[in-house]
Amino acid sequence: ACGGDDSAGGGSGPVTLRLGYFPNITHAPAVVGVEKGIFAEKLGDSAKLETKTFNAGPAAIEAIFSGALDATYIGPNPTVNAFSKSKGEAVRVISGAASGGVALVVKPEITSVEQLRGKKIATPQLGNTQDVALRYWLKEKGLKTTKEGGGDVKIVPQENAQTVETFTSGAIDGAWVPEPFVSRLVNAGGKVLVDERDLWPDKKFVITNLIVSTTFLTAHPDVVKKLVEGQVAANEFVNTKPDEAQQAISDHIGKITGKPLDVKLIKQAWPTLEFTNDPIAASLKTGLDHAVAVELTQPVDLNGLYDLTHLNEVLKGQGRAEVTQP
Amino acid sequence: MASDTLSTAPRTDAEISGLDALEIAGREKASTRANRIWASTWPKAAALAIALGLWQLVVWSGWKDPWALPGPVPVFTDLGHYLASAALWDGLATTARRAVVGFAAAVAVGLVLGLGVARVRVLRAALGSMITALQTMPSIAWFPLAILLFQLTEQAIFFVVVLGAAPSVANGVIHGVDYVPPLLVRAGRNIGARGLNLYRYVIAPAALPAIVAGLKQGWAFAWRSLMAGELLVVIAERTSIGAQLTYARDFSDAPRLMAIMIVILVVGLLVDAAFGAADRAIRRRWGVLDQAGQ
Amino acid sequence: MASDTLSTAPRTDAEISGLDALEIAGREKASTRANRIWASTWPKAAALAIALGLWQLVVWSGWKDPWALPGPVPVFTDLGHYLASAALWDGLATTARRAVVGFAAAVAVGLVLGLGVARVRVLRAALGSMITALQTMPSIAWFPLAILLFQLTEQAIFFVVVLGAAPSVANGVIHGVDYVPPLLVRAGRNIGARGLNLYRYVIAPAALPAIVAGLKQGWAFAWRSLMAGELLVVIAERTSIGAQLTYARDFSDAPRLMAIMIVILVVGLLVDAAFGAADRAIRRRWGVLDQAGQ
Amino acid sequence: MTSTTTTPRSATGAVALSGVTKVYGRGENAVLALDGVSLDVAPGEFVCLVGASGCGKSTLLNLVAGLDGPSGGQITLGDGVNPGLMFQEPALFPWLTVEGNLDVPLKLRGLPRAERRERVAELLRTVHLADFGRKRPHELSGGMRQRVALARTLALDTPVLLMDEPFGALDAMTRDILHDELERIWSERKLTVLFVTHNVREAARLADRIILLSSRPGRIIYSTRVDVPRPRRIDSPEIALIAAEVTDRLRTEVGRHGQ
Amino acid sequence: MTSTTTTPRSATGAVALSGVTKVYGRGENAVLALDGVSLDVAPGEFVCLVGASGCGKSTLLNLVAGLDGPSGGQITLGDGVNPGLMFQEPALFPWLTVEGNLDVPLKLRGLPRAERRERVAELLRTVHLADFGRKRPHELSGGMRQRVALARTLALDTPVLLMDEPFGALDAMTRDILHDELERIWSERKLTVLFVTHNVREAARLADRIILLSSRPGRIIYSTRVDVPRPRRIDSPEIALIAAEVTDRLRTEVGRHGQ
Ligand SMILES: Nc1ncnc2c1ncn2[C@@H]1O[C@H](COP(=O)(O)OP(=O)(O)OP(=O)(O)O)[C@@H](O)[C@H]1O
Ligand SMILES: Nc1ncnc2c1ncn2[C@@H]1O[C@H](COP(=O)(O)OP(=O)(O)OP(=O)(O)O)[C@@H](O)[C@H]1O
Ligand SMILES: [Mg+2]
Ligand SMILES: [Mg+2]
Repeated sequence: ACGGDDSAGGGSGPVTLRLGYFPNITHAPAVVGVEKGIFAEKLGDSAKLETKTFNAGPAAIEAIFSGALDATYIGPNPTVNAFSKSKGEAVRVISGAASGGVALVVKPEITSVEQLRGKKIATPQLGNTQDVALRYWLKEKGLKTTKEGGGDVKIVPQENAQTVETFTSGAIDGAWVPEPFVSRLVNAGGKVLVDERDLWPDKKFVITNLIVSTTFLTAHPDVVKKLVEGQVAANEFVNTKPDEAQQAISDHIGKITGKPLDVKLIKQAWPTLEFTNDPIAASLKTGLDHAVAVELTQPVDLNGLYDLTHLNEVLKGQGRAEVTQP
Repeated sequence: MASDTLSTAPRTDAEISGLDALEIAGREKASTRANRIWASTWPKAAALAIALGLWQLVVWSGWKDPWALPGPVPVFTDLGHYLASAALWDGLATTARRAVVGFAAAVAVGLVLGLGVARVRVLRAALGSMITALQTMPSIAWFPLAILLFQLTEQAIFFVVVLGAAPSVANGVIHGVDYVPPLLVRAGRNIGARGLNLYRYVIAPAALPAIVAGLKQGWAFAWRSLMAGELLVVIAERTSIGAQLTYARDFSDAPRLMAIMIVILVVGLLVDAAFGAADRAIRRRWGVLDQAGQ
Repeated sequence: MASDTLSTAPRTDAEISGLDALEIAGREKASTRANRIWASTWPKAAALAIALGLWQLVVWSGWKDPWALPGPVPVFTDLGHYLASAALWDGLATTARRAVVGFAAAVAVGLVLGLGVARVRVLRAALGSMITALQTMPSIAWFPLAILLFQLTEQAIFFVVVLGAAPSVANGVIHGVDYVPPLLVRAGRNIGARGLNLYRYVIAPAALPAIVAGLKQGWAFAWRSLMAGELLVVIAERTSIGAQLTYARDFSDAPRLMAIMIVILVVGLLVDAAFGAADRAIRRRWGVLDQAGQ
Repeated sequence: MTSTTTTPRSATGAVALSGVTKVYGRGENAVLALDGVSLDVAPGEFVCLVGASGCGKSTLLNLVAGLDGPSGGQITLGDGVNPGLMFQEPALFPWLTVEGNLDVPLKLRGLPRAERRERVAELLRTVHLADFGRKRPHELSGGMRQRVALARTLALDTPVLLMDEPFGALDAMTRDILHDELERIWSERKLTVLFVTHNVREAARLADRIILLSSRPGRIIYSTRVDVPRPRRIDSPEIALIAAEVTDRLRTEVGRHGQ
Repeated sequence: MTSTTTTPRSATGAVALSGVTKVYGRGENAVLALDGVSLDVAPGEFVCLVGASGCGKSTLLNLVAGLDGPSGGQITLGDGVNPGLMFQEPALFPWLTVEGNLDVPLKLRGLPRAERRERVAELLRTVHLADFGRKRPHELSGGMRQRVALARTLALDTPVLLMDEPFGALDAMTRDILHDELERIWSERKLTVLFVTHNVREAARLADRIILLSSRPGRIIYSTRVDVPRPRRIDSPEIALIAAEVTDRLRTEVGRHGQ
């Protein structure tokens, strides 16, 4: 059922790897890997790298589905959607990228869960990871929410950009958002009430992972392996030379958006993030269970989503700890 | 002398080209009511059948994976579920109400702005060129201002809708007024229509066709701005078509996305039918109806 | 007998209402070139000054935090940096090229579609009402299809732009053709203009004013669709105004957002000036120029 | 025909032009349409204007009606008088029926609905179009449209009537009938009429005074009183005589200017 | 005036109407504009149509020109003949200059540019508007517009000419001149002319035959040959005699139908 693909398929001619990512802090390994030429270097002659920048997940998934993109860094939510909508066929997670970097930021006068009663809290999108996390957390604390935004705490799904506007204008009382919006909201007078890391075992949960289209994975396993090598190397770079990485991120964003991102902000957000090659599959599974628990989705069979053989080969080759293949 | 004959049948002159023949043929037929309904229905049905057929063929060809491009069957199955769900009707009710209110506000603003700019020289010089410029401003650019002014209320949505649609309406009005035949304006003045009466009795009716055209374009702007604006706020547990459209896309739910697109097309068709009826009524009055295709 | 006098000065009849007086007054002045330029400049300058003044006053009032609503000073400072940066000019070059190419394609499609639908009965019945319906479809609904058809190329962006703008152009054409005075069509036929020649020598020029109005609306649609479409994907690290606008918003960079809005407004003003010149040329030809404000 | 029900107004209908000049366009393309036209029309006077095609007759009426400003000179009208102008083209509102077209000026004068309806019916009878009230302008013949325009101008009930070839598209019989109607209304209401025509007999039939305009630039070159007592008949010898005299003058004039 | 340079065409210009009926509208509002009109016009014949306002003259010309289909009956024209119709209104293209308006029909006939330019200048001279080629229709007086429309129709060079009150807005002198021009062109090119006018003298001056239409429904009620030898003068006694006779007939007719 997998449609062929004009530029990546077949053996004739050089292979092109079309890689997508967001110009964003949570995509730091991707941004740094592109900016510093790490991917290109690792891919070498085996494939030509072509990068595409997205603003949001759906377009990236559409691109993977239609064969316009071979691999992309993306959040857990679109990953699950892509996997389930294609009945487990279209994509595979081949590596992790980042963990953490999510928090509930509220107005300073709110200091306890109880005070959230009757308040308006924003999330990026109905049913996405942060939305589910907030709802599940509230549920555990005994506060009811409804899908449509009613209940004890009113949940308002809105774009992150808008969340900053609504928070500063006082229209919402808090937001469960990823970086860099956590830092932005804090700078706008907010206070972190919950750091999502505290809710997870080992303080780890997936925020970005690297997926590849199954077609490409089957056709060019060697290229995928090189890509994973690049990812591991990029993570290495990010973790060992944070200052250089932060500058690279700022510059790269500047290229695309016309204005470099303030390095101060990156530095501020940095400590809440952890850049790891482990896709933390368990957190994805748990997140999905939570989503089912708050009645936002039907159970999804995630069997076969992860293909970490290449990652483990690479890690093993470098003498590092392998990650568990779920 | 060879001759050619003009009787109840149209001329079959070799000089009448294909297009002309089509037009003339169209004009002579369609005398009975049933005939007329049939004549306006079968091309639509045929167009629909062709579109669906092509779509199904492309899907069968296996050009794209079914999750990327679902066929008519899953889409219409999903549409069936969707039609049976409260979500659609609640959403449609909310969106339709917003569309009507927002459009009404946009029309009011657009008419006043348009008439003012069209006839008052100072306003035209000051604001005339701003209208198109404003029209090109994408909705999202207004979101921050909308939130600043109206917080997370429905007014914020209306604000975006009005900013999207009013310039379009105003441009229609300006165009209409600019092309009112000067002779009619003079005749109006001469029979005593001055000031507001000149607008009421001469300029407005003379510009009406262009104004209706502007309203139609304005509706499209309003609806599109609304689809974007409905993402701005989900108020008081109320779902909406705009929100559902985005969610369908967020969840990579291609069949649902297409089902919603079909709903939007149907709404568009209904609104177009209303505008079409208005336009045909005007054209009948003005005596310019029978020249065109319909 | 009390008398009232008509000389070189306009009538000062008490019965001439304020509006009329304004219009007449406007018509008599502006004889020299300098006068005319001044007359069209000062209202713009005044409007600008008023807008800036109000803005500054609101900011000084402390109604909102400065990061939510920056004043003119930080915005224009940022605009200065922006104007000096390569980002603006690169982005503008990319966006302008896409706008021109996309709009040209939309115009071609819209003209053909519009002329066909307007004059061929079957096409009108089949497609006529789809045009407005298509026009109301928000750009994001087309993104998946655009990517399916054109992958992540610029063509995908053009696709969205054409789908956004072509219906608008077509509607302008249809409106124009529908209201061509039947007498002129008859005159055209009689002097031997049949088939394509009838379009070329009669229908097209007679519908030209409405077509230009449709093009103007189409431009607005094209530009807005482009702003949305440029978010679809950033190809090869090429920046664009649409991407910059969204990222400015994503980064909550209010001064930059407003600076980009100003750039968009300026582009809109320039385009409007072009359309305005075309429209005035037509109106001068048709002899309907001097009745209105300008 | 029934007479109009409004009481005749006092004749404030004097019209005076002194040295009126009108230039169209600017610079090289400027056309001097009227050049120093001075004319005094007494209240209640019926003046006919004749002249070659393009000599400035319509321009003159437009100026008197206040629809255009003169380039020089002065036009004086009675206080508060808005002359009613019947244009050379019918200039009907295409979006209204014939009745609607006649109703607008009455509405603008603030007449109540019942009176308006009566007045519209009466006007339609006056122009012999009683059966055509519900038609739209595009469903009428050329002459019918012209008669509706005449009725609309009469609906204004102004003391000064300016008429630009009002009967040009009518057959001789209909024209005769309307001549009688116009003369009756004119004398009943003591109207001042400025009447443009190409039909010199018509001018002689209707006018107290006939004025001849020269062409490019338009100047008054001849003026004659028609002293034939009313009622007059268009085919009477006196009228023929006066018409012949004016025609002679006109012929000289056009001969001088024509190629 | 200079003569046209094209060689005269052979007279394929016969026009035959048999039992032509035209109904406007449907149901209650239907108007029977023409009722069983049969008429044979020989090639090269000059026929004038007279009749009361609204009797169906313009309708008849429209049918012959093929711009409308008859509701019943047949209209037969010479093979491949497209009659040139001069409408009752000028119907000029407002987006073109006077020259442009005259150029279009020539362009549509495929004439080369140089010849077109010459032809346009010649046509403008024919209608005495040589200086007005660069003006736009809205800058012309009513009579000038009518003359441009005449020139545009002449530019078609068709063997059959249909003219709807072509000189209605012209002063007597200009009209006389154009009568001569039209007669010259007609005889040079052996045209068939169907000419509508309200001016009975004009009809008698120009026609080989005068046809009288009754009103509502339009039927041919009278037809007379004008046997006065050409050249004729409009003020000659013979013409006056014939005009008087037709007028008499017309008067009876309109009297019967008028209120
Ligand atoms: N709007 C205009 N712009 C430029 N020139 C104009 C305009 N209106 C009239 N003219 C010119 O002014 C002159 C007088 O025109 P006007 O219409 O007054 O003539 P007229 O006496 O009414 O002629 P006719 O008997 O043909 O109606 C003509 O040469 C005409 O070309
Ligand atoms: N398009 C139309 N729709 C309905 N009725 C029409 C239409 N055109 C003409 N008529 C009617 O047909 C009749 C004849 O009209 P036509 O224009 O042929 O008259 P005419 O003889 O040319 O009159 P005139 O001398 O006033 O120009 C009139 O009663 C008119 O109302
Ligand atoms: Mg005139
Ligand atoms: Mg007629």
